[in-house]
Amino acid sequence: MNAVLYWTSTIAKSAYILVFPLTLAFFLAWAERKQSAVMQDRIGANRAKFLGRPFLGLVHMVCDAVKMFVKEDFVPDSGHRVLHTLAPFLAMFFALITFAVIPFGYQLTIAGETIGLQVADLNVGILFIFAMASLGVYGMVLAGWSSNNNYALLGGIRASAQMISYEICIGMTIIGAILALGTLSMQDLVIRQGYHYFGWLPRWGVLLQPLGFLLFFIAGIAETKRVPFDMPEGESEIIGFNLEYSSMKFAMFLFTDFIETVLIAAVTVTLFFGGWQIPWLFESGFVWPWGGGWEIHPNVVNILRMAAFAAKVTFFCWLMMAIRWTLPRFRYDQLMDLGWKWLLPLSLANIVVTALVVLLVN
Amino acid sequence: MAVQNIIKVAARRREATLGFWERVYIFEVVRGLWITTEHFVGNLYYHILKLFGIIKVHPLTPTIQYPEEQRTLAPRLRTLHRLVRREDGSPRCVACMMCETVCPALCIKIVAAEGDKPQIEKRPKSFDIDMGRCIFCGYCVEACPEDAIRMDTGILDIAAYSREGMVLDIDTLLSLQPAQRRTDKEVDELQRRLLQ
Amino acid sequence: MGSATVKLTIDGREVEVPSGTRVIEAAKKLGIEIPHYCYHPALSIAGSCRMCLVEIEKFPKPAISCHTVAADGMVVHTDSGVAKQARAAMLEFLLANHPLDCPICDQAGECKLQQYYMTVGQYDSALLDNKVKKSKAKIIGPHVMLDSERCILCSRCVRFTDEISKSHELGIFNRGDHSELSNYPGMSLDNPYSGNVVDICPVGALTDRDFRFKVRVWYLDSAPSICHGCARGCNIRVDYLTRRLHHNDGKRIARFKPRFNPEVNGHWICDAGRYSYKTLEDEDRLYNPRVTDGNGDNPGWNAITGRIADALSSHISEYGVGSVAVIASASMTNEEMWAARQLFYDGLKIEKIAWRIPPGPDDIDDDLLIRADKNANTFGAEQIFGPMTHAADVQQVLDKIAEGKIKAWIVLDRDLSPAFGEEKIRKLTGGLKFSLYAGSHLHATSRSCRFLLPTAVFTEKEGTITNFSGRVQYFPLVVPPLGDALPMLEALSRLSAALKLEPISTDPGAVFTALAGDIAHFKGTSYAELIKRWAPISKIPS
Amino acid sequence: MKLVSRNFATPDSHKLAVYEQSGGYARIRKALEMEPQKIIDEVITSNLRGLGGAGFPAGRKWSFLPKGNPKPRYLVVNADEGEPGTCKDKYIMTYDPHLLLEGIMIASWAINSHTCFIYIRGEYVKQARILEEAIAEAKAAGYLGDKIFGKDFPLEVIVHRGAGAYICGEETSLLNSLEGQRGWPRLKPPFPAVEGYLACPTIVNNVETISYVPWVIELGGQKFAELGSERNGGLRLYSVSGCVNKPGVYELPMGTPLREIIFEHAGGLPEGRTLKAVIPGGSSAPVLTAAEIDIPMDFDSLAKAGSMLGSAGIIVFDDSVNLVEALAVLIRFYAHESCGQCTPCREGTGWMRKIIARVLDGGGRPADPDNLLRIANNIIGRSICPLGEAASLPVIGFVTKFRAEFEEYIATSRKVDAPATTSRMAAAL
Repeated sequence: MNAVLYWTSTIAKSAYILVFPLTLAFFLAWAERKQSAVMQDRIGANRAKFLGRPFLGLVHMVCDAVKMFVKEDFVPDSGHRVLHTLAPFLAMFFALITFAVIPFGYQLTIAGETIGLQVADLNVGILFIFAMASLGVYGMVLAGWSSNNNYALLGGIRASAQMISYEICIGMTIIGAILALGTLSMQDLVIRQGYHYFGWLPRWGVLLQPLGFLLFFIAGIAETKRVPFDMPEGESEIIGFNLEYSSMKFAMFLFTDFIETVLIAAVTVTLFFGGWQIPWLFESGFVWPWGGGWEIHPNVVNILRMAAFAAKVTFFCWLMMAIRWTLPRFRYDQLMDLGWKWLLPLSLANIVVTALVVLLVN
Repeated sequence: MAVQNIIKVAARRREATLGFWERVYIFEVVRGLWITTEHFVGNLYYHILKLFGIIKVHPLTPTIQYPEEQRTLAPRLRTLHRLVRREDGSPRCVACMMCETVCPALCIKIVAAEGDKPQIEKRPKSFDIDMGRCIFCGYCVEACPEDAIRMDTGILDIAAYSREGMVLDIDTLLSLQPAQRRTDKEVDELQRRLLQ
Repeated sequence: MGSATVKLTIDGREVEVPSGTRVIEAAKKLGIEIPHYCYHPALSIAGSCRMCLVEIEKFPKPAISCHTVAADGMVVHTDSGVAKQARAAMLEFLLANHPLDCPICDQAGECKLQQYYMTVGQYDSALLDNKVKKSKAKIIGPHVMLDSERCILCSRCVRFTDEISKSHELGIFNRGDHSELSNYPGMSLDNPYSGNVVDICPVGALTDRDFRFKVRVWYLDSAPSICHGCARGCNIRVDYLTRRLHHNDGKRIARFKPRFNPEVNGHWICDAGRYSYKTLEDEDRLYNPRVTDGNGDNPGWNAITGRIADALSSHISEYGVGSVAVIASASMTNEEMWAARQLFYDGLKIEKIAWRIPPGPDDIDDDLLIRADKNANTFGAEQIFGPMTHAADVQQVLDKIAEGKIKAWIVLDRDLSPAFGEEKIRKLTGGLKFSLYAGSHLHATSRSCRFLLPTAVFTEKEGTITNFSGRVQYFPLVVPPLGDALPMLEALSRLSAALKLEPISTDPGAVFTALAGDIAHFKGTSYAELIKRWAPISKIPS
Repeated sequence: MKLVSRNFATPDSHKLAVYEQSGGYARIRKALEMEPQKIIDEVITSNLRGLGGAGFPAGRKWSFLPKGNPKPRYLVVNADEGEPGTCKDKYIMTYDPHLLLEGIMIASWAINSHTCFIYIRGEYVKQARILEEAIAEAKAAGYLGDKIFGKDFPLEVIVHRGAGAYICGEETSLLNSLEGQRGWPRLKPPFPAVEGYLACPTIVNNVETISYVPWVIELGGQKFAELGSERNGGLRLYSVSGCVNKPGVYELPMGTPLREIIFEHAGGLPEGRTLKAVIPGGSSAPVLTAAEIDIPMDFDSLAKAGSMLGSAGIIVFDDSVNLVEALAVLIRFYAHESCGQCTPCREGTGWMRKIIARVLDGGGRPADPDNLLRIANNIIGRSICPLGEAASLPVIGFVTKFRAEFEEYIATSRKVDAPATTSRMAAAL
């Protein structure tokens, strides 16, 4: 492969995969306000105006950004300066790095060269995600601990307990998916969901692993630390690990939440909803199940697929947001009960059943 | 022990009222989501209609655009205090300290002085209300034997850049005016809105 | 005359009282308070308010209990329907022309009209007509303001000026419902006891001009104390503020009121004593330790006691202990005097401790309360310093300073300038090698001293004082000392520690025990017993 | 039969010579021969009542003087005739001052008093002068002074003029006034007979009572008693005023029926008028209706009828009189004369005056009659002296007996927006 093209494409892909979740996260912060308002028969953010227009409340996001930048960056006197500063970076870093292995499309052919639409096609991509997501908890714990504040520390401890509990469940459900699809590579996972049962039913993971999807999605929401699983933060009353944060460091934690939302949505899509796959769309174009087809240029097909991926991710972001504004928060004991007594046994059962089915089918 | 038993019993009773499918919760989650989604979709529809000027009023949201659009206040709503004047313009207050005594938030501070006119024996030299502490209970109005303090200015947005700024002095309190009297029609309209 | 005591029944309870006792007093003995306005145990009986009407069996109509003499076998009902109805009717009459002045009336909160209105009053007014207008806010004396509309014409004040102060300034003029209390033309209520009419006025007709509009009485707390104005040691009640200090010009002590003690002052105090509270928190108070020749900074107690100890030790070693004199105030407590004696006589061997200053020419004993001696504890000083000092008279010390024999003095809470003249004191102290003042106020004497230690005034400490007749009286701490001031006992104790002498206890009780073991007059008296001897406080004067 | 009023028509009857011509100063000479106790006994037998209004038997009052008290005793003659409707003492003092002096001498001898005060109301200027002249005459004749009638019994009579306060007709406030103090009633006990003028035993008697004493001596107690009715001895002066043809002072026996006094002696009512109400004994006596006038005029009968004989000042109202306005005058008088010492009388009378003034002014309310009754009842029995009762009893009498008239007055004269003062009566109040 042409080295120039290689580096250019890699940088472009990296840029895309950085910009995509960040942009989405930015809009999620807006959607959080606006969607909740619409769901609750309110109007939502519309006070901040640019040129006399509220632009659907988007001006607020700009104002927020300005505010976050200009606020005092505060470190408690008795806090650990280095760790206190490091914590939000860690949290954000591990959230972002996982996107490297997420395939946001299949491939593009430019100047005869084929470019896979994935930053790093690791053969153990799914494990990479799992590993990185697990490391993200350090951000929370360090933030809580380095603040030297009882409430922040308790928040951090709650965060770590919650992360560990639900990561186990995530791991177990992923195993189910891997068993069903038979690969660890993210791209392969998606490709293997491109087939159709009976010639028309897309063979998406959710069909193979309905329970696995449910468990993964629940555990995934728990991973994002958002309502109804927002014990680590509980900003309105119980106060969380980010208590002693202000300014951009606080904003980074805030952003991490949204990035994780995008991440969980992306992984869910990849594992269970066919990633960038569009039903009946093949490399050369649509092939309708009832016969006939529609020929499309492969690059156009792949751009459509990228769009499909983005749309799917956006949908799941919307769904998570809807759940966040629909359900009340769990109690801590309920959270632990759910994680250990229900999700874990169910996911174990899921593995066993999947393994049996796979064994029998093969 | 006893308390724990009570909690247990209460928990048992609460569980007893939930059926199995309700306790599974996931279906209830879906039901909840369905409701919120209904609202979401419906509102989105009207928002879009309004955005393109097809309708003027959004029929579902009760939101009032606060600073521009003021809600009609109930006639007896307790709002920012004011001191009432006599016909000759001097304060009605005689510094009897009834309001200061009855105030549960200890936000009123009065200093009395000898009256400046022969027919006024006692007057307030200073009369400070710390709006930062006031809880709008209205006891001061109830306690006043001279009808000298009222909470009828209709002013609710009380803000200042400092704690000291929240303390209103006698001149400010005397300069406040009662809110415009509502017409009967306005009151009817208000009641209809509140009853909806 | 029959037997010495009579037995009567009041509200079903039997009580035995000396013959000649009035029914109201007999009821008081049973703990039954019959409402009354004009009756006052220390004054003659007027019987005009008719509030104390009670039903007495075999009497044709209700009788006033303040005038009816208890008789054997009398059956009195203070709470029967007849008595209650009569009382309610009388209160209605009293209120018929009483203005609705409570909001601006200083008596509100300790007013007997309010009090009885709440218990026996008729709440629905039947009065439709205008009230009689009379003069309001009329100044009738240097301390007293009269509001005739509020007056219920109980004539207590008139009887007070006739019978107690014997100055006859007040009278009642006009007739019927236009009757009006006033001072006689050309007379002003300016006798030395005029403030007492405010205390005995059951309503807000006579109010204190000094207390006027300062603070509402329900914000005040009360503590018993002893007046330090003269050698009488009148028992007083200190009314003070702890919160809401925007009232009363930001001062804590609001007023002194007499406290009934039949053995000392009865129901009364003099005006000088009543208004002596003003000096307690005035702007001349000394708040911080000071060194006047230094740069005016506040060295703090530890540093200044060290410096004083150094200066005093070097002075004694240079000029000898004979060149040092102590001038003590005869208003200090017994305990402080004992501590001063321990420190200066036993510890430093100073033999010149002076306290005696003869009364001024205007100071004379009167036949009621006022004593010529304006020191609260001269008797105690005689007992404690008397036997050991070589110079009891301050004049002696001043003479010796003029001669140059005394080169240092320690003044304890005493301003010498009123008695000896400001110029003289300044000149004499100017020539001293060492001068220390420990006291509560800044004045000519303290200003000319080199070291100043702030001490507490009497409401800010506890202790005992001995009045002119040798009666030892305890007074408690009312409010904490202002600024860095400390009670004299503690100041002396710190000085003693700095001088590395035998320690002095800061507990007045312990000091008094030591004192009682040594001085004959105090033998057999215990501090706990003195505390018990407080007369009770009553917020509303009887 | 005329005793006290015998000389009223005689020219110059106030002169000593004229008095002596008609047998004056004979009874004192007779009395000086008698033991003082004998005189007191005679007066007790005579049933001579206190004719100032209270009706307390005079002899018994005299016998209350404590024995063995070394302090001097005083006789005080109450000539402070202030009761509206009464003018009898004035006639005695104007036309027969020596009869009064003779009575004083007998009474002083009987109670062993050497000083007598005649407390005369300030308005009786002429009478005071006549008395002073009579005393001077008697002194010149040796009837008064260090030795009266040559006997070793000094007696001084001092005329003391009051300042015109009604309350000083009450004996204890009279004594206060006499002492130079404010005319406020004193608390009783002690009664004046025990502690009176300057805390000495003092007898206070009305002019009329003292004036009858010589006749008791002349006629003898028993015979004097027989002139009147049971327990009301002798005669007395009835002052009749109001709506009669011949108002005036009539001396008639105790117990003469009221109807007889009005219609026979006082000449009845003017032509065409009918009787509406009568006040039988001075303004403080409860009013009698026209149906109640068949009543013997003595202390006990009237008390039984719920009224009182008092000073026997009979005031007659016919149908032309509005009783609301009549009561207003009375209340105004008492409110003005209340001394202001004790609460119920001071505030109650003033309050009643305000209510009645408002009623006259057209501002009356239906509750006012009841309120007047309530106030009056609250005053009765709770005041220091009888003035409270004197003010309340007529109110109770008028309002209960003529309630319909009050209600009608309130209903018809009611103004919605009454100007400050319209009625002449209200202006006067």
